[in-house]
Amino acid sequence: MELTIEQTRGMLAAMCDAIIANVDILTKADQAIGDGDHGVGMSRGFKAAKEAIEGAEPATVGDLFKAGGSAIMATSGGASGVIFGMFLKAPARTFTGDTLDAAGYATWLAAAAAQIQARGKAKPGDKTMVDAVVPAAEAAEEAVPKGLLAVAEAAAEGAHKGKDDTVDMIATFGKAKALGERAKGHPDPGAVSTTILLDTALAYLKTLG
Amino acid sequence: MELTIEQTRGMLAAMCDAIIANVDILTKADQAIGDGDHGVGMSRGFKAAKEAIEGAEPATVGDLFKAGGSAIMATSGGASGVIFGMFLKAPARTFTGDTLDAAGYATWLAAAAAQIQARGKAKPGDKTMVDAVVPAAEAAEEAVPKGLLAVAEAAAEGAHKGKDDTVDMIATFGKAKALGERAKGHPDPGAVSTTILLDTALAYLKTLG
Amino acid sequence: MAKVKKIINDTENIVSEVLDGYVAASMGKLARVSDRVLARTDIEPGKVGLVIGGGSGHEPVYTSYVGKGLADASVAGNIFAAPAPQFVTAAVELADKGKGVLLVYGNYAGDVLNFDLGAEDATDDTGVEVRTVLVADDCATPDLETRRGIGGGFYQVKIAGAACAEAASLEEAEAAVKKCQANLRTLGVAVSAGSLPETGEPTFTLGDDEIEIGLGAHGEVGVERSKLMPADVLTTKMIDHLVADLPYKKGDRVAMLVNNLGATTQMELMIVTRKAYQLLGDLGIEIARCDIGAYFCSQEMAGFSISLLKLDDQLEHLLNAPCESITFSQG
Amino acid sequence: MAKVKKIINDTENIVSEVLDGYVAASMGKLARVSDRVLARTDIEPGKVGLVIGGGSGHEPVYTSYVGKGLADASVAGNIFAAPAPQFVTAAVELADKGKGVLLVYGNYAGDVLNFDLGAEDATDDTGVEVRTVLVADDCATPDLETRRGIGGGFYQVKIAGAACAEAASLEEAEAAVKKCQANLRTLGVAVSAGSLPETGEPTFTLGDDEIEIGLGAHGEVGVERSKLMPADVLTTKMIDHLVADLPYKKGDRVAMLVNNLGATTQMELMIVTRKAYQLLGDLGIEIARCDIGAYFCSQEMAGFSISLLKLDDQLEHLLNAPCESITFSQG
Ligand SMILES: Nc1ncnc2c1ncn2[C@@H]1O[C@H](COP(=O)(O)OP(=O)(O)O)[C@@H](O)[C@H]1O
Ligand SMILES: Nc1ncnc2c1ncn2[C@@H]1O[C@H](COP(=O)(O)OP(=O)(O)O)[C@@H](O)[C@H]1O
Ligand SMILES: [Mg+2]
Ligand SMILES: [Mg+2]
Ligand SMILES: [Mg+2]
Ligand SMILES: [Mg+2]
Repeated sequence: MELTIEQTRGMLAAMCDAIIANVDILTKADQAIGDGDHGVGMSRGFKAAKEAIEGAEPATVGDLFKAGGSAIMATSGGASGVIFGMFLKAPARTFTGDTLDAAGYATWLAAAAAQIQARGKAKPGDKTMVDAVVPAAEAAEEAVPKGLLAVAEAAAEGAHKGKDDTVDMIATFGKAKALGERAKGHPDPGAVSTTILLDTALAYLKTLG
Repeated sequence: MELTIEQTRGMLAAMCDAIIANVDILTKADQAIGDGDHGVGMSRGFKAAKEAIEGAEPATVGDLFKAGGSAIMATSGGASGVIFGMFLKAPARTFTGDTLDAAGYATWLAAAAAQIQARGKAKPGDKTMVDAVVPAAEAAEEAVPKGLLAVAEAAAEGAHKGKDDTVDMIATFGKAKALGERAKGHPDPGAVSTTILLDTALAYLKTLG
Repeated sequence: MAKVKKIINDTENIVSEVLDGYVAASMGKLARVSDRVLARTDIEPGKVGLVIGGGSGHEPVYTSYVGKGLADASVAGNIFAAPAPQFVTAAVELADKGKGVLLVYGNYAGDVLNFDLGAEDATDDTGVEVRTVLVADDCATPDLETRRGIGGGFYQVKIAGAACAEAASLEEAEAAVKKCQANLRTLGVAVSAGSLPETGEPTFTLGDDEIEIGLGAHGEVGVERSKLMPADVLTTKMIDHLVADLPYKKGDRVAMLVNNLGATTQMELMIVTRKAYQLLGDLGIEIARCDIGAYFCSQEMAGFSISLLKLDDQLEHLLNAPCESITFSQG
Repeated sequence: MAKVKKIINDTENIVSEVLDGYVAASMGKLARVSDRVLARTDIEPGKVGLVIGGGSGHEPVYTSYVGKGLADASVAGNIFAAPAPQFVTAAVELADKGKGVLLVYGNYAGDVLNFDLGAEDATDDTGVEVRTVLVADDCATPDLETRRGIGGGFYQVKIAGAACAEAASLEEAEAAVKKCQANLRTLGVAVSAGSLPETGEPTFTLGDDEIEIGLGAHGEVGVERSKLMPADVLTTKMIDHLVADLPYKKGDRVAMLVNNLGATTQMELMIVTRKAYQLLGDLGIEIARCDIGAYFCSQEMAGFSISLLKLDDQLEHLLNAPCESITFSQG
C-alpha cells in the first residue's frame, strides 16, 4: 500500500481536523503543568495548516508536508509552533516523489525526531513530545517490512507508550520544569498531541482499506 | 431627673459602645447605597470618643460632649466624622453647668440639628442623618415639660420616624446621590446611626430608674 | 464569598505604612508629618502652596502626586474616607510659603466638610489665605455642581502643580485650575469591584456578564448597568457621552487620559485607546497628548475611565511642564 | 466558574489591535509592520539595533518599551505564546542599521526556538549579525542556565536600550547587557491568577487563603505555596532569598524594582517597598534607584515581584539614561 498525493493530502487534512477537534483536551493538559495555551496554539496552527494543505498545488508529497509545516510554524507561535511545524516539515526535502509508502512514513518520523531534537535540545526523558515521537519513529522503522498500515500502527502505538511514560517524568524542559515532583501524574501536552496526530493518520489509512 | 457629670459620662460611653457593637449593621447599610465604610469610620471615631470621654477630667457637662465630639472629628474621617463629631460637640459651649436636664437634652439636639445643617448644607428630605436629627430635636423640644426621660423617649421616637422616612427618599446629597431611584428601599446609614445613639441614651437613662 | 487577599500588615496601619513607603522611596525629598500628611522637604520659598488629598485606596491619587511641579503636600484619609480636619490644617500651614495655599480635592461631601473645617482652622491660626478648586469631572451625572471627582483629577492636579509653581499669586493659580476644571470631563466603567481591606469585602457586586458605566470611584452606583459588550461598542458609547457633555467640537485640541481603575490590563487599555483615536479623529478633534495607565485607581476594581481635557496654550503649557514624583515624572 | 470579563473585541484580533493602540498613541513615532512587529519610525542611522519581544499578555513588557533609548522593534506573539519566526526575521532586518542587532527576550523554550529560527533566517537573507542575551532573572529555581525571565526584564531592556543607543559596536552593547543580566535577580509572588482571554479561564488556581512564591509569569507553578502572611513577613522572606542568591553584599549599590503583576494595588506595593528599604538598609545595601509600578504584568494576576540589580558606574549610567516610550519615559 502506498498513498497518492491526493491521499496524502487527505491524511494530513484529517490530522489537522483532529487537533482542532481536541483543543479542550490539549488546553486542560497544558493547564495542569504548563501555561494553558497549548490547545489554543495548536488549533491556531493546524487551522492554518489545513488551509495551506487544501490550497496547495503539490508536485511532490513533500510539497504537502512543507505547506502544512510552514503554516504551523508561521501561525502557531510558542514552543509547539516550531516543534510541530518541524514535525511536518522535517521530511519535506526528501519526499521528492508522488507517493508515500511504508519506508516514507518511517522516514518522516525519523526526520522529525532527529530535527526536533537537534533544534529543541530536549532529549528523551525530558518530558516533551520527543518522548512520543522517538519511540514512534523507532517502532515505525522496525515495521517497514510489514507495509504502510503496519508502520502507521506501530508508530501510533509507540507514541502512546511514550506519552504514557511521560506521566511519571519530572520535566527538565519548558514551562513545567519549575514544577519538579509536582509535574508527575500528568502526561506532557505535546506528547498528547503527537498521539492524536498519529492515531488520526492511522485511522485515515484504515479507511482506505 | 437630671444627670450628674458622671452619669453624663456613663450615658455618652454607652452610646460609644453601641456604635462599636453595631458596626456590621452600619457597614451593610452603607454598602447598599454608599461606599461601605460607614461602619468602619463610625466605630473608629466612637472608639476614640470613648477613650476621650473616659479619660476626661470634666469641669462641666460640656467638657464631656466636647471631648467626645473632638475625638470623633479627629479620627473618623469621611462625612460622618465631621457630622457625628458635631452631633456631640455642638452643644458643648452652652453646657457650662455640672448637670444635664430635660431642657439641656433638647438643647443638645437642637444645637446639633442647627449646626449640622449649617455646616453640611443638607436639608430635611435629602436622605441624610439630618432627617433623623431634626425630628428628634423637634420632638425633644415639645417634651421638655414632661422631664428628661420623656424628652429622651420623644427624641428616640422622632429619630426612628425620621430614619424610616429616609427609606423612600431619593438621595440628593453624598455618595448615594448618583443612585437616583435606586436609593429607594434603603434607609440612610447616618440616620440609622442616629437612632442607635438616641436609643442607647434612652436605655441608659432608664437604667437610672 | 472569601475575603479578598491583600498584602498588608495590620489594617489599622495601612495608611501610615503607605506614606512611609513613599518617604523611603523619595530619597529624602518627602517626609511624613502630622501622621497623615505627606509633604515635600524642599518646597520653594515664596511659591503658591498646593495641598491635595482625600480618602486613601485610590493610589496613585492623591498621595503619589507630591513633588516638584506637583503638590507640596497631600493629606491621606483612611481607605475611602476623607481625612480629618486637623491633618488638613497641618498641611495647609506647612505648604504656606507666604502666597497662600490652593486646595484641590474631589467633590465628595466628606472631603468638603473636612477640608473646609481644616482650612478654616489654619486661617484662624495663621491668617493663611486658602482657595479651593474641587475636582468634579465625572459626567455620569447631569448636575454640574454636584459632580464627583474621578480619573481626570490627575490632569487637574498636574495642572495645579504647574500653575502653583509658576503663578505670581494664588488668584492666578486658582484661575488656571478653574479653567482646567471647566474643560475637563471623565466617564468611567466598572467591570468588577474593588474591596475594602478592613472588611475584605467587595464594595459592590456586578453580575458575571455585567458592567456598569459611570460607576463612582468608591463603588457608588453609576448611570447604566448593562451586559458586557465589545470594546469598540463600549468605547463608542463613552466617547459619544463625553464629547456631547462639554461639548468638545471639531478643531478642538485635547489631552486624553485612559485610566486604569486597578485590575484592567494594559492590553485592554490599548484596544480602547486605539478606538478612541479613531472616533475623535473622525470628529476632527485632535489628541495633542495621551496618557495611558493607572493614574487614579479604586483599589483593585477592574474597569477604566476616559478623560478629555480641552487645551488652550496655557493649559497645554502647564500640562507639559516638568514635574517629579514617585509615580509620575516628566522632563 | 464564570469567565473573566475582558474589554476586548474578537479574541483573534487582540494583538493587532493592541499594537494599533500603541501606534495611535505614539504620534507617528511607531508603526506596525509585518503584522506583529511594533517598530520605531525614526531609528538613528548607524546605531546598534535592539529587538525585544515575546508572548503578549505581559504588557507593558515587551511591546511598550519601543522608543528612543529603548528597543527599536518588538515582536509580539499571541497571548502567552512566543511569536512565530518570520516576525522575528522582519524585526531584525528592520532594526539592522549596519552594526548588527541585539536580541533581548525571556528565557522560555518557545521564545528561544522561534527567535533563533527567525534570526538565522535574517542572517541568511541579509548577512545581519545577531547576538542574543536572554532575560533569566527569576531566582525561584536554582539552576542558573534555565532560569525564566520575569519582572527584572524591564531593567534589562532599559539597559539594553541605552547600551544599543550609545555603544560603538554590537559586542560592546552585548557585554553591557550580559553584565546587567549577571547582576539581576527577581522573585515574584502570586496572590490570585490572571486569565487567558481566549478561554476566559484563570491560568492556575490558588486557595482562598493561599499565595505562591516564585510563581512564573504565565502561571507556571512556583517554589513554595503557603498561607497568606503579613506583608512584612512575606517581604522579609523574599528579600532574604534574593540577597542570598547573587549574593548582594554590604556596600553594594542596587536598583530595586517593585513590580505589580497586574491587579495588586499601589497601597500594597508601598507597604512592601517600605519594608524592603528597612531590610536592605539593615544589611548595608544602598538603594540608589527605586521603580514601583506595573512594568511586567501577567494579565490581571494579583501579586508582585521584587528585582534587585547590582549597579556599577556603567550600569547606573545606562539605567538613568534618557528614554521615551508610551509607558516609560525619563528625561
Ligand atoms: N525543546 C522542546 N523540544 C520538544 N518539544 C518541546 C520543546 N519545548 C516544548 N515542547 C513541547 O511543546 C509543548 C508545549 O507547547 P505550548 O504549550 O504550545 O508552548 P509553550 O510552552 O510555549 O506554552 C510541550 O508539552 C512539549 O511537548
Ligand atoms: N452634608 C451632610 N449632612 C449631614 N449628614 C451627612 C452629610 N453628608 C453625609 N452625611 C451622613 O453621613 C453618612 C455617610 O457617612 P460615611 O459613610 O461615614 O461617610 P462617606 O459618605 O464619606 O463615606 C450618610 O449616611 C449621611 O447620613
Ligand atoms: Mg503552553
Ligand atoms: Mg460611606
Ligand atoms: Mg467614604
Ligand atoms: Mg505559552
